[in-house]
Amino acid sequence: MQTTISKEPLSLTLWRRWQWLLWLAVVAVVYTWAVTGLHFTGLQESAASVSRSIVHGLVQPDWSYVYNGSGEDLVSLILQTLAIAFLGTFISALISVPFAFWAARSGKEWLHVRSGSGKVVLTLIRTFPEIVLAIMFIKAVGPGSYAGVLAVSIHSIGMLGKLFSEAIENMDRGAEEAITSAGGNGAQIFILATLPTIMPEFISYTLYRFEIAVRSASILGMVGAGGIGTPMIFAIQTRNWPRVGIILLGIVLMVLLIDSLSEQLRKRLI
Amino acid sequence: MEATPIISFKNVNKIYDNGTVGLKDINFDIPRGEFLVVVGLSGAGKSTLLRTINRMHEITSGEIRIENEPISQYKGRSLRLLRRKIGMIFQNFNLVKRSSVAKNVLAGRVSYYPTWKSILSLFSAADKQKAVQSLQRVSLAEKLYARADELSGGQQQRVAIARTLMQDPKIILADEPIASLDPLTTKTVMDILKRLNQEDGITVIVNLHSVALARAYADRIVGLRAGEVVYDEPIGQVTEADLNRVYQTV
Amino acid sequence: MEATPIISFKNVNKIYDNGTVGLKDINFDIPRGEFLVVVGLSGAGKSTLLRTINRMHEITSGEIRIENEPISQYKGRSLRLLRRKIGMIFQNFNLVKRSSVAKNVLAGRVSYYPTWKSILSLFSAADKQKAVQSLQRVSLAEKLYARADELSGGQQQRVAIARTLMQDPKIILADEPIASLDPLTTKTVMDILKRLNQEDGITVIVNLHSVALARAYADRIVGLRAGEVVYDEPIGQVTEADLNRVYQTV
Amino acid sequence: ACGKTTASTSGSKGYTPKKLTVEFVPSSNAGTIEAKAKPLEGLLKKQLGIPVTVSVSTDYNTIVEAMGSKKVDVGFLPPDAYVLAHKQYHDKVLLQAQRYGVTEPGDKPSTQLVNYYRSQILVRKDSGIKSVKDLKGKKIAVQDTTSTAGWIYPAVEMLNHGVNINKSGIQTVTVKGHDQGVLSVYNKNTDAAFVFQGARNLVKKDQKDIMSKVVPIYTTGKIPNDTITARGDMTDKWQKKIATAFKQIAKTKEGHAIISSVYSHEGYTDSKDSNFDIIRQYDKKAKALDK
Amino acid sequence: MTSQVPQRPWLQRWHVKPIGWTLLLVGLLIASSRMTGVDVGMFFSNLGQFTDLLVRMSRPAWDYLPVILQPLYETIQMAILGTTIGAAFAVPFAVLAASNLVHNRWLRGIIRLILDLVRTLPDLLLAAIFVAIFGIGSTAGVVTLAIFSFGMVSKLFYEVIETIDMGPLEALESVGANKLTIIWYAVLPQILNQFVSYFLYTLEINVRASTVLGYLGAGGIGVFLQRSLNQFNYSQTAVIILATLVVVMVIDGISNHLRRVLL
Ligand SMILES: Nc1ncnc2c1ncn2[C@@H]1O[C@H](COP(=O)(O)OP(=O)(O)OP(=O)(O)O)[C@@H](O)[C@H]1O
Ligand SMILES: Nc1ncnc2c1ncn2[C@@H]1O[C@H](COP(=O)(O)OP(=O)(O)OP(=O)(O)O)[C@@H](O)[C@H]1O
Ligand SMILES: [Mg+2]
Ligand SMILES: [Mg+2]
Repeated sequence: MQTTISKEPLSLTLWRRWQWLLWLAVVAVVYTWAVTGLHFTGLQESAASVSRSIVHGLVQPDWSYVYNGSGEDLVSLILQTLAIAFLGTFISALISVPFAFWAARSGKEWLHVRSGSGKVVLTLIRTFPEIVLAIMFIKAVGPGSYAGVLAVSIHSIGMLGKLFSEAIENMDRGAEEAITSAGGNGAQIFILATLPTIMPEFISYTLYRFEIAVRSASILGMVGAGGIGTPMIFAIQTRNWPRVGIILLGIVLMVLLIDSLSEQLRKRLI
Repeated sequence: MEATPIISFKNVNKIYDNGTVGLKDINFDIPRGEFLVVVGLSGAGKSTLLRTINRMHEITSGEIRIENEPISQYKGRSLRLLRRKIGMIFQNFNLVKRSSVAKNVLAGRVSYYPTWKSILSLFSAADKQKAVQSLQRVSLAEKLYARADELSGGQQQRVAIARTLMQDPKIILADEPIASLDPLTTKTVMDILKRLNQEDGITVIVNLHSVALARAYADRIVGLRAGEVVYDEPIGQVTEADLNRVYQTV
Repeated sequence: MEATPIISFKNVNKIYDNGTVGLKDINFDIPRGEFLVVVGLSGAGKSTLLRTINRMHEITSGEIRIENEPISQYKGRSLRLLRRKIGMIFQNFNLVKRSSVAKNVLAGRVSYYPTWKSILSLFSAADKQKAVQSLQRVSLAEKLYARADELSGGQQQRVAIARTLMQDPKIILADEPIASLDPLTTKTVMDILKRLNQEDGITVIVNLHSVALARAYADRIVGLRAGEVVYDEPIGQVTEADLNRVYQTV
Repeated sequence: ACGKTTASTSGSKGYTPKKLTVEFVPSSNAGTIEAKAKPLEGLLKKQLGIPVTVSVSTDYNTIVEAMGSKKVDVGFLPPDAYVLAHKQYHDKVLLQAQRYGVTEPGDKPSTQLVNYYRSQILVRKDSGIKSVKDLKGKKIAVQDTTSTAGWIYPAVEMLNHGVNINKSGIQTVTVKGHDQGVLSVYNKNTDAAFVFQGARNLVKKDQKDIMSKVVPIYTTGKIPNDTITARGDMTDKWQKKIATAFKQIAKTKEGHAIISSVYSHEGYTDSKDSNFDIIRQYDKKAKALDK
Repeated sequence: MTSQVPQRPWLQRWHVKPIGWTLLLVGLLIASSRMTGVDVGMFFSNLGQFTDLLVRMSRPAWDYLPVILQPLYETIQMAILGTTIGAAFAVPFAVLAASNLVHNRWLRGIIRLILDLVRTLPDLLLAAIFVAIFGIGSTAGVVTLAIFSFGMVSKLFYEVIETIDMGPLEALESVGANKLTIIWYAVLPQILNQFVSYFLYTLEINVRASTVLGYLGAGGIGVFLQRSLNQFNYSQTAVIILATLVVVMVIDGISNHLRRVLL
């Protein structure tokens, strides 16, 4: 049993070891930069009493806010938030499909110009702050939840388009090949093979995005684009912790409910 | 019958974009109605060979003729008509898993319909009838309304064959149609292919790993190694030693 | 040698949680040093049988004894020690694809080390030596530092065998180790198993689909159907007709 | 849903609302605010006889932009926002809010209604800082540079006292919200803070001893209170009508209760654009601070 | 040729399910359009107003760039630290929440409940609370991002763990290895590259989130975004957005590259 191993794989390991160290060095530099660059504030002298009043407020929520028939209570605003997220995500899912095919890399194209440009556009949409979008839409349609719907539907394209395009890139091309080899044309391939194959993933990603939209629809409230966000910000700014508590409770319940519902849906549809 | 071969390869070469040689100077004819088995190690170029026949892959040089027409000139509609007469069966079935068996089988018929009709699934009653018959030929009519992902591997492969039958193909290409099937199902699938070959006179070309199966079903065996034909004999003259040549590692 | 069997099944039944009968009243002994092949249709219970031997599956009733000890009593550390002496080879190799061959092979030795040592990869020089030797036995030493997913199927299966060898097993269980390998690689793998059986006296139990292979390598063939032993003969007495019984559909 | 606002605008005759949209942003010196719109909707509707929608935002940019695009007819704007809105879209101030004045010590409300507020420089009582001059080389919590009470007024008046906040070795820390300014002094994170007069009340619930520990050393001149501003193209008749409506509301018992509890407005008084020239002057001086 | 053709099931013949789903969807769409006052015509008739801001942003004030570099760095630094801390805490929780590794349903259930609760907390609220506790500045931002990342990453992580190939685990189990060794040898190598890519994905989200967090005083580029909006200085807004875009694209690029390298 002779046990010499050829030199070549050994030298390869050496390079790998160096490479590893290099990465480690890069990571170390990045973290050093991150830690030393920030000025940390420690716990405040007031932290204890502030925390105490926050906790106190959170455990004694302002129940009177739950429902009072004025249309500006927790229940109505949460429903409004849901409606904004639902419509916004739905519209976004529709618009995202062409974007996704634009940005999906396919083997054939030249230098990935098409998919590359699609990806940049999607990134730009994702990076465009929701708040600025909301302002733009408020300018167009006035303050209120309609502007919120539009802001959510445009903003979500960034993420949905990206997820969709990745799904397209990774999808099993088998069914498409089968229709091609049966003599189908482009539209037939798309409708009979591509769409049915990709649909479950599209739906699943849309539900996922809906969950996120529900959670972040509160941001829109900051600029008056509707939903539970406005009262939340006001309550925080005036340190009305019992009010914050009940709103938080409402959001938590809503999101948990949505999560479990969409989990069920996902199982049912896929 | 000997008159003109249904498929003929002339100096065919295929080099992939990354430089891999897929096929190297392939020259042979396939007469109408033959049951040809292609054997070879993994990576030998079997799939490549099959896929050049219906232009799923383009060749780099040389010429492939089907029914005496060079296929490289086809485009668009005429290419689709070419593909229509060549059925293809895949190792992993390539069904739309979430659609019903009926829908999958009818999909084989799309090239006979204008786009809008096929997209709206407006298939004629006659074709629906034909779908049932195709499924009956593979003994699977009772699964007509089942979803494709509810079927076992062997059943899925039979659905794929039924889909191919919908095309009324003159040629069937089968790329390792029985890998990952158990011996019993393997036999069923190979028997169906043999029957199509004998009863309907369809020319069948099958890629196989198993030499035993090749000997049991083929009229003729072609061996590939590294993209080259290293062996080409009618079944009567096949010997163990010859086949081992195919399986030599390079 | 005939004294006590290394493995013995007594009235073993296995019913899965969902009610599927996996094994039904299994009774047989496996003498030390045997090369046993289990054949049967898909779903017959071959995998289930194999996996009860190293307690990857629990049986519902009956008793399995290894070296005359009932295995149902083992727990925790003693169970791990039992498993250490039983090597298992899987159809799909079960390598960690993204780790190196060396790491995969050494993983076979972990049960000889305390946790912290194995996590820090502090293997002794002797064991590293042993890993190289194990790879040499499957003619793969040159791939020591390759990543597992860079290897071909047959090479991966050989790595899996080398990993098993690291355990110094007394028994090797192989669950369809050659499905989806080409004929040449199949032969390599089966030959290695046979050599381990003959040179090291390891008891080998292999599940196979192919009757031809079973006849070529086995000392004895056991046929399963629907969880029951329908056939159990030493290799000398195997007939075609018998085997067909195994492959009858129910 | 907001009516045909664009259709009814015709030339110099001006815009006559068929349906009024009002948007509200809380002023920075309000102690309590609620995100409530409906009560005011009812009150205004009764006064004006046309449908009214009221919405709330925490950010005045949206109101100004929406007024610019004629999607909002009337906005509650803080003074600095009004100045910008006037400059960009020629929006017109109708009224200014009135609140009770603030008296020291202890930031107690006075009995007098005023249409201005002031800004303060707060320090810890035990810090030894007694005057603006002592602030040299110290650390000051300020609001964003667009904030009237939290930056512009105190910074400009400090310069009037000979201390340039950008040059005298002073370190500024931008904080968010006047409550944070108060707390940062209380917690000794900063030596001083610019806040509106009365900001200590914000944290009184959380820090009972705030009034005794943190004290003002300087109080600025008058800053005009929040405005009620109308679109520039609205007819004079309607401008008057709306102004009267708000004043009426503030006088009724029910109306007063609402505007006081929701917006912490106690009444409204007429206003004109020149009231805000003072803000424009301060803005100009504040810009010059950097140079 | 005589095998039986089945009857089409009743549900399928009348397309009950698709029609039911469609009706439900349309119903929800109508209800929520009512509630939010959607008016398609108005949007298109006011498209000019919508693009007005885009036009004003189309001339970025490049001289503003030096001003925002420092806060941009701060944003990146906060995002890096917040994501790292969050992800580090997420790993053990993810392992405990994965159904293929932990068979104790109670333990798993409790861990998942905690993770779900954390995930529901809006980042705005977290930021506000931590600003109240830590005061204005990076600490509040880092802690907010850490908790936010923890909630998000832990779920992504345990979902990845649940999809790993169980084969190698079985192989190690059959070798006689204990739990920790199995996780180290068979689980970690399989999920490492997905972990890295989810980490970077979260980092990217955090960089974007800080444009909002700045509104509440959690530091970073958001402060400047709000300032530019408050001054109606959209050419500065444009610079901020473009600078953030560059950062996001760099992270995206690194992520794509690493995924390819680690694959
Ligand atoms: N799209 C491609 N791009 C580059 N090289 C390819 C491509 N497809 C196949 N190859 C290479 O071409 C050669 C022939 O591949 P082919 O798939 O025809 O082999 P095969 O005989 O079908 O093997 P198997 O039995 O594994 O299916 C192989 O070396 C393969 O790696
Ligand atoms: N975890 C499980 N739960 C329930 N039923 C199972 C489970 N595993 C296997 N079965 C069922 O038990 C029976 C025996 O399965 P087993 O995997 O042992 O078959 P096999 O002979 O190995 O088949 P194959 O050749 O397909 O691997 C089958 O009917 C199978 O569906
Ligand atoms: Mg192939
Ligand atoms: Mg099995």
